[in-house]
Amino acid sequence: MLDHILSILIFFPALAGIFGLGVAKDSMRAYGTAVAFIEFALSLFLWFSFDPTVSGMQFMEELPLVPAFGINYILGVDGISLFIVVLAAFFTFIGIASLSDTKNIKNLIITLLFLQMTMVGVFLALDAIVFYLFWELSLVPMLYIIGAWGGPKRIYASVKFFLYTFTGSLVMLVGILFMAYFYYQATGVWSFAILDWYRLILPAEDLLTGDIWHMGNYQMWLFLAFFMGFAIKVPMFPFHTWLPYAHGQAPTIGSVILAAILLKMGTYALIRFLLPLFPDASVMFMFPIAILAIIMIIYTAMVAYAQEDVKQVVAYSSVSHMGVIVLGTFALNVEGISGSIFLMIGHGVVSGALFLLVGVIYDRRDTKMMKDFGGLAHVMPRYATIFGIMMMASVGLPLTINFVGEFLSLLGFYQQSHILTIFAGTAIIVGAIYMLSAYKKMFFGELTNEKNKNLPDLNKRELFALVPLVVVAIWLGIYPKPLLTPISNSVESVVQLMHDKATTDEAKRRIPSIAQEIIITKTSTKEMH
Amino acid sequence: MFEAIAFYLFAFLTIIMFYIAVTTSQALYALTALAAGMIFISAFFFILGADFLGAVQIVVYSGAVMALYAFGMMFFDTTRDLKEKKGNKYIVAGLSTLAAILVVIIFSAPIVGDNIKALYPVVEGAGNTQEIGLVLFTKYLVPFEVAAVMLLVAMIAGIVLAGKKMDASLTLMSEEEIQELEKEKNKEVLS
Amino acid sequence: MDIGLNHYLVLSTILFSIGLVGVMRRKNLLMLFLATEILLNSVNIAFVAISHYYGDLTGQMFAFFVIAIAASEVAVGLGLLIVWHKRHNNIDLDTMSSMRG
Amino acid sequence: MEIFLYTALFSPLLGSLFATLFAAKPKLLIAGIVPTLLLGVSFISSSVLLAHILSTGQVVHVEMMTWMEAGDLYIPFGFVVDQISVTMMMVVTLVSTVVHIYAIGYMDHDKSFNRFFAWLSAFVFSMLILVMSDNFAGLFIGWEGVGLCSWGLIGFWYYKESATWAANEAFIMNRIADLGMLVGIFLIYSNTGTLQYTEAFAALPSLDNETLTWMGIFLFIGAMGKSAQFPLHTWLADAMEGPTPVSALIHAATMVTAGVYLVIRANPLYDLIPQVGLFIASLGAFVAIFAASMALVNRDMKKIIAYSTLSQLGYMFAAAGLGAYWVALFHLMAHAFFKALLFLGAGNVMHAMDNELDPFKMGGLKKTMRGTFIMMTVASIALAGIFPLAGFFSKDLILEAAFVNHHYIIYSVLLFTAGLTAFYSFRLIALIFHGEQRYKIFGIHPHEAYKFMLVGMSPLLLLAIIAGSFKMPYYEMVTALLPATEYHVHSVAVYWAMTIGTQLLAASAILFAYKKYARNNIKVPDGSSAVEQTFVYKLLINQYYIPLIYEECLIKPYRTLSRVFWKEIDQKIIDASVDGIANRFYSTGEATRDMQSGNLSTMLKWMVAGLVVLLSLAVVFAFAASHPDDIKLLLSGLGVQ
Amino acid sequence: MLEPINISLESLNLTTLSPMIIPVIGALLILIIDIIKGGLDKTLYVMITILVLLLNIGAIVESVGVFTSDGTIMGVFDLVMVDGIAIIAQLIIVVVSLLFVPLALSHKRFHEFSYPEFFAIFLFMISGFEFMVTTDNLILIFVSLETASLALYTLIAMHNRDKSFEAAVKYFTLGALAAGFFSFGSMVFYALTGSIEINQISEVLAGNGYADIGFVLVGTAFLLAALGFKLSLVPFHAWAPDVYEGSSAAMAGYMSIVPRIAMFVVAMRMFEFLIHSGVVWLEVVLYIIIVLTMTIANIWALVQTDVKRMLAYSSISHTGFVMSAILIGTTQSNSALFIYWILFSFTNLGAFSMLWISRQKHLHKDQSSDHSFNKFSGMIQTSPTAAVIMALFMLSLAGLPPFAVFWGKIYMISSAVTGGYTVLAFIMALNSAIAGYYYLKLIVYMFMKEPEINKDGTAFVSNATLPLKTIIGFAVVGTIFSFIIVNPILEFVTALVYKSGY
Repeated sequence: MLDHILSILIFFPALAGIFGLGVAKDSMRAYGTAVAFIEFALSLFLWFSFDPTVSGMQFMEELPLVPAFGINYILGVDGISLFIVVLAAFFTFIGIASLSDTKNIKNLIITLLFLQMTMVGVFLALDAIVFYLFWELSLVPMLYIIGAWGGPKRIYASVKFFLYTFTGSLVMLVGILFMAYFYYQATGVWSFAILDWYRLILPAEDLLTGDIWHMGNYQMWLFLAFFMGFAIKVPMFPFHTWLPYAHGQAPTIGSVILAAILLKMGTYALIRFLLPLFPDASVMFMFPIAILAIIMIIYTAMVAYAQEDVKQVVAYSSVSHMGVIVLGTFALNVEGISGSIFLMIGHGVVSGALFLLVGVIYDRRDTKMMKDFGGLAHVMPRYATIFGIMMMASVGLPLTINFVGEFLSLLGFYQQSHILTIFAGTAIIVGAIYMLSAYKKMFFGELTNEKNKNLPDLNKRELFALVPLVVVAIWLGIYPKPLLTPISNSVESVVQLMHDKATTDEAKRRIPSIAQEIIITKTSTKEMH
Repeated sequence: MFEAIAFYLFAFLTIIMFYIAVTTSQALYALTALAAGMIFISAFFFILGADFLGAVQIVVYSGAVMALYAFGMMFFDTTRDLKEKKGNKYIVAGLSTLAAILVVIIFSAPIVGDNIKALYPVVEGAGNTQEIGLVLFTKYLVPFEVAAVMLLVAMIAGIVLAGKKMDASLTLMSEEEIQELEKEKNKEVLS
Repeated sequence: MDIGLNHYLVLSTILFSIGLVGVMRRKNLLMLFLATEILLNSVNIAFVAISHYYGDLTGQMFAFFVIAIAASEVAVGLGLLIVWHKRHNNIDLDTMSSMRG
Repeated sequence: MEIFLYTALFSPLLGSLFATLFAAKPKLLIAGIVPTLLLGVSFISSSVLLAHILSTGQVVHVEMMTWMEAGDLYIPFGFVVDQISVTMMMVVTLVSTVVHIYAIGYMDHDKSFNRFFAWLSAFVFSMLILVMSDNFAGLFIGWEGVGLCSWGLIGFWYYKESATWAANEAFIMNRIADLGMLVGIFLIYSNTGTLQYTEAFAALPSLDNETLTWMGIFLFIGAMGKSAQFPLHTWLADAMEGPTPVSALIHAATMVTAGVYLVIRANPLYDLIPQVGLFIASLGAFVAIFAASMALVNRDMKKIIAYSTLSQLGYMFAAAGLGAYWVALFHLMAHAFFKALLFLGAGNVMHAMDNELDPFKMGGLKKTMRGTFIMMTVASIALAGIFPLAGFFSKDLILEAAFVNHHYIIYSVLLFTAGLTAFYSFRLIALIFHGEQRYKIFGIHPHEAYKFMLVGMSPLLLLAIIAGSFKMPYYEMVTALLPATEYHVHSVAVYWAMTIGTQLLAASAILFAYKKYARNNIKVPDGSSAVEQTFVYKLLINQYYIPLIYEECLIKPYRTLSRVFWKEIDQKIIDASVDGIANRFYSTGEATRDMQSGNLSTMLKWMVAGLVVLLSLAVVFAFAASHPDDIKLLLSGLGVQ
Repeated sequence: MLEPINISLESLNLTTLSPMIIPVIGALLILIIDIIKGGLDKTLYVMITILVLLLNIGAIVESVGVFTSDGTIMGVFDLVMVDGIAIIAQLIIVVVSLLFVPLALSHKRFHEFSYPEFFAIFLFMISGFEFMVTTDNLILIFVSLETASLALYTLIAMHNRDKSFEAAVKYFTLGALAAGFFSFGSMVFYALTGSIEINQISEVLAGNGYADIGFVLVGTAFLLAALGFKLSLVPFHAWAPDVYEGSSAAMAGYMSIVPRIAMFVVAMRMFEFLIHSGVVWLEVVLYIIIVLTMTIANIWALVQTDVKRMLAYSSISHTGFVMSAILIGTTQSNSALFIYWILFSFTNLGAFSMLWISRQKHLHKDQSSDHSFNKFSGMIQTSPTAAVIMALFMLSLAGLPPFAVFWGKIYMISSAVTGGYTVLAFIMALNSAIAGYYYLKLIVYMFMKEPEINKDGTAFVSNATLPLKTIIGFAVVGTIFSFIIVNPILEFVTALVYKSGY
């Protein structure tokens, strides 16, 4: 079982989705919950069997797919991907379990199960094409979820979501093919295996002038091509405008999965691809990207403050937080990258929970406009409490999950630039501004709206979904070690790899050496005839 | 000298005829001019020593093709004046003149025919028809057969399209109508 | 004043252009088909001329097949025109624009 | 001893969680009593720890578990009970126990009684973490934790717009400072590689002065926010929207002094950078007089006390900045006692007056509220620094420290402020308790608070009186950690002159206040009197227009800018350009689809046109290929390389 | 006098003709059967056609074996040239035809399938296409091209409704013009080299170092126009959407695949050597044409209101995409061309078959055309399986992994990258993004809108029968599980292409 647990994790939900076609409509939610639970249990089992002391890939699987072109089905998990996979399984479970009745619930659940397959696949794939396969495929179920169960402008939102990310990833695809070509040039063998690519050093400096900003710097171009794909997914400023629409129109479950998992694909890919493949270019673009990230943090936080729709507040807050994650990633040291990975988990939990919470009120009132609320704390104290906890987690209060990630990310980047970190640190101020004012508008004050007078508080089903999230948000805030240790173990090997691969002095200086031996698991590649 | 005179004469005539064929508003004139042009072309063939082709040209074009067109013309009743909405004349004139000039510019340069080896050289002493026959039934046997197939296709196509088979469109009829039609057909056969 | 290959080629080109004029300006389909015949015929002249000047029979072969093709085209073309004429009682191509965009 | 440490630390958390269980339920007395008892336990444990330290002088240090570990970073949950933190623990647990007892009575009729105790105990827990942590990260946890609880408690009456506004203001303003703190922490980590106090401080002397200066500045920015120093002071006055026990505990005795605690804790750092210390002292002195001046005319009982808190915090910073850390800590402790007492007394008055806050509408309350009257008067005397009460000893030391260090400007500012302090304190006392019973016009029937509340307050009363006598043992104890500088004026004559002079100043200010405000014909000011027309009065009553400036120059522009970002930039520029690119393709299609007219003749023309284009390109290329030199010449003539 | 000539039959390699002759014999058989006894059911003819095509496949497989052992075989006076690309193209032609024929067994009756002549002409057409790819002699190419084209015009017209006549007439007329171009182009090359066999042309041209570059370019221009017409490259594409719309959906699907692959092979033979000889003009012009074809067709596809017409434009765009293989001209790109087309044919034929099974004879009053977009709205609610399958095809056409077209796409873009055409690779990628929109549009209609016209959903499968469903099932399996067959196809195609010297 352990040999193929990753494949099982990926394909079990899809298979269950197909079998789900045979389940009666009324029982579909139970079926979905059961499947998602099994998947979650499997992911926990994976975590349990995972050896946290190993920094490399574990549970590797390999199967030839198109060996003549170097495409192989390679899976593996390390500290970087493990927890995102668990998170994906967790959120699908929570999401399906807390699903309120909608039309076509059967289709929705089957779609969700397929979505889960693609999400898990993205994080486990170690072959660029397989990665790209799941990456693109994940758009489809999401498109359907937004487009079929969304709000009034759902079609616009879903198509925009699809096309925008699709465009970006096509640019990335060209980058992938280029990278494979370079590998082919260097070794005479086609390979799309990421671990093979890790061993490829692309020169960055101009041989004659020693200049790195020159047209022949392939690292730079490839970096940009990959970055384009990832940046749209993250979404980086100024490519973020699809996100508010997608969130604004998506049904609750869609927003939850989108915010909690799908966005993480972008930042995960930054760490999996960009940094280790192009260390010199990463250093070259560190500051431009950091500035973008800072604009993202402050600008979107301000935009969030101006919103009238509470879901949009959460949506823009996601963008803002993703800025911190990107910043941490480009700290290029263990603290920063570990922090950003942890913040991915944290942001997943928190924003997922916030979207669930917004969904709760939307279910009751069919509106998300903050002006329709006010004083909800009177009638829905439990709701207000959980919302409050999650809000505080979102603004990064210590002892909540987000603080750990934010702290580490900023701390990491501080070692690269002091001034920029101070600007980025304003995240904790601007974040508090929009969150608190939104909370105030919704929960504080007198209960003025007649329709709100008799709102029921959270019911059991909702509590079932939300309480675990609260527990996780606080537990991991207090005791992040079980996650942080494997993460930083794996990150250390990434950083060391980057240091070893860096060709410019600047990059060698910026990327610290961990002074520990790293082992990249080598994969066998078939010869091209 | 004779060749030059003949060339220029026939060239002039062909151009005039074809020009009439494409510009006149009288369908009959056009057809007649075309037929005449075809015959003048066969004159070139004779000049150039391609007797067989000259004959074929006259037989096929003036005989078969023109007959078909004449038949078509009568069928379509286009003997009267053609009323054609004219598009932008300048586009037509401009495009064709340009095409002509461009090609002529290139063609005005002599072709370097250095290392051209005739694959099927004209054999002295044999008639053109014989030579043609030899090549046609050896080297070009396959195209010849394919041409036969093509003519067969054209024939079947002509029959199918112009014949009765296309009169009632099964595509546009509903199933009931088709069945009724079939019943009637059967009746006809029986009676 | 020898008549060279170029003379024939230029003549062929001129005739071809006349054919193009016909193809572009004719609105009556029958007349249009006539123009396409001109196109093929003009090429035939060139083929035969080249054949003559190179002393090679291939050109005549080509011309021969071109004639065959022209004949087949007429058959199919007229067939199509007849079908169309039966339905619409005209063969004006301006009436054929039910599909566009 | 560790067990006592854990007991002291976690019993408030236990109390808080207990109360949380009933948070959404109607009032339950037990939800108030249990946390109070647990706090008592915490207090007792703290006392045991104090005794332990006093007797053995040994620091108790535990490391509970790892918090964060990544790369070189290692942050544990570590707690230390040393001379400084045990002082703070005593202050915190004692005052909060008293406040808890008091609050059982004070919040008696509030429907969110249970929730109140949950928050209040949580606050104590956070505060204990803040003072007991053995590293900066732990400090930051407590730092933010108290901020959170302060938010929850200021906005406790969430249905009041002003309360929630004040809560958010406090939180956000604190966050601004927290950023400074965070940056300071980053600086420490990136330079010393650790966040543990002992290790970090040990590494400091090897660092260059500039780095240290920045560290000092950033940490102090953090302190400024929490201790409401100028220019981040406006939240404190607004925070008085919270229930009075909260004001007593958080916004007088404990939380606001966290900044002072930080400076004291980081004394090895500030010792190395006297220039920053001087800045802190100057700012402290400035805030002292600045806040006192605003207290002079204010007409809100709680705000007056809040300004006095602010002013006293200025004193503490002045002392800490001048290197007199133990003096600052001593004043912190003494201040906590009498200021909490003052607030709690004010709470009684408020209860009696149906939450009326304007002292001009009170008067003559000493008859009905005898106990409160005594307590508040004693607290005010202590605040004014009259011998032999607590304030005298601590405040006098600060003045001496300033004088001895030859910072005469700071000294004179602080001295003058002492006079102002005495004046406004007794202006308040006089207006509330003396003179006519002006409240009668408003139909209020005042009553004394519950007995047990008064009894509960009595420890504070006692301490406000006698705290000064702890000076020597206290000095002995804390100088184990803090620089043991004794501040003695070199000449005895000067010393006595100073002391007596100060006392006289304070006393005369008190008399003046009484003379002016204990009269019988005080009118409720209605904006008509001549004083109220003066510029100075307007300036002071409007808090130097600072809140207005913040509103106009920061909040409104922020709001407008946010809106512009959203509506104009996000939607009209960024999103519109994305959509524009997409629509460009679509509209191109729409505009050009007529080219596909469906007309056969047009199609034929297109084909011929395509051919002609190809041919023209062919001719151009052929020409270029056959005349390469001519082309080069032509291009060079056109300036093309 | 002429010498008598002696030719041994063995040297003629007559077996090379077998794949082309089999359909001709089959066609004649059908005609004979019809003469002997008329009025037989169409199923008979369908089955005969299938059998003939199966035999044909057998013959091709035979030649695969011969080719892999002996290399390129010239037959019948060196006129027939059986090389790797010819074999692959023949296989594609015949297999796709085989998939197409059962589509005649639709539930409703349509005019063309009721007549045995249809099947005869169809087989003649296949023979024509096969001849076209199996020679490098311009005469044979021309004659077989015309055979196939004339047959195709007839097949389109036999659908027997106004639009199909219109389509056939347009196609025919433009085709006649293109025939003119083709003959003129051949004439120029003949004038230039005295030969009409492509390998000799290339030898002669290389021999004199392209001295008459002007002539070469003129000839290439004409041939490019002629080939571009059949391939529907912009600006010679104008017929394609109208013809697709006018013919039946099944026929349109067939047309989008088979004539093009035949033409690709001709283009490959004709242009590849020119590109390799450094004819910059052709590179530039092809580059422009490819970019225009991809982009303009995509842009026009965006604004279509009819699915079939949209698919027509999309197939034009795909052609442009694939045409870049000839521009790039490496072994990898040429293999990519075939791989792409094989994978594309599954999907595209599947998509058109889906339209075919939803063919109505009578339009609803709100419906503007056979397959207008709004016909499909809300399809997921009424016939979910069909909707999912249709969406699958759309996603595959959009190039979403892991569906069939994706593999072709990456191999093609990769060949652009390795061939040094970086910008082209990006243009290809971005065009895929534009294309995403219109494929998505259909998905949006099917999945996200409420039913508008077909409230009961019967229309979606009204024309379906078991054979049609089987074909669609086949296409679905091919589309989804393409990742399994990609590797064998890749190895097979690359080996053959490489061995043919491309």
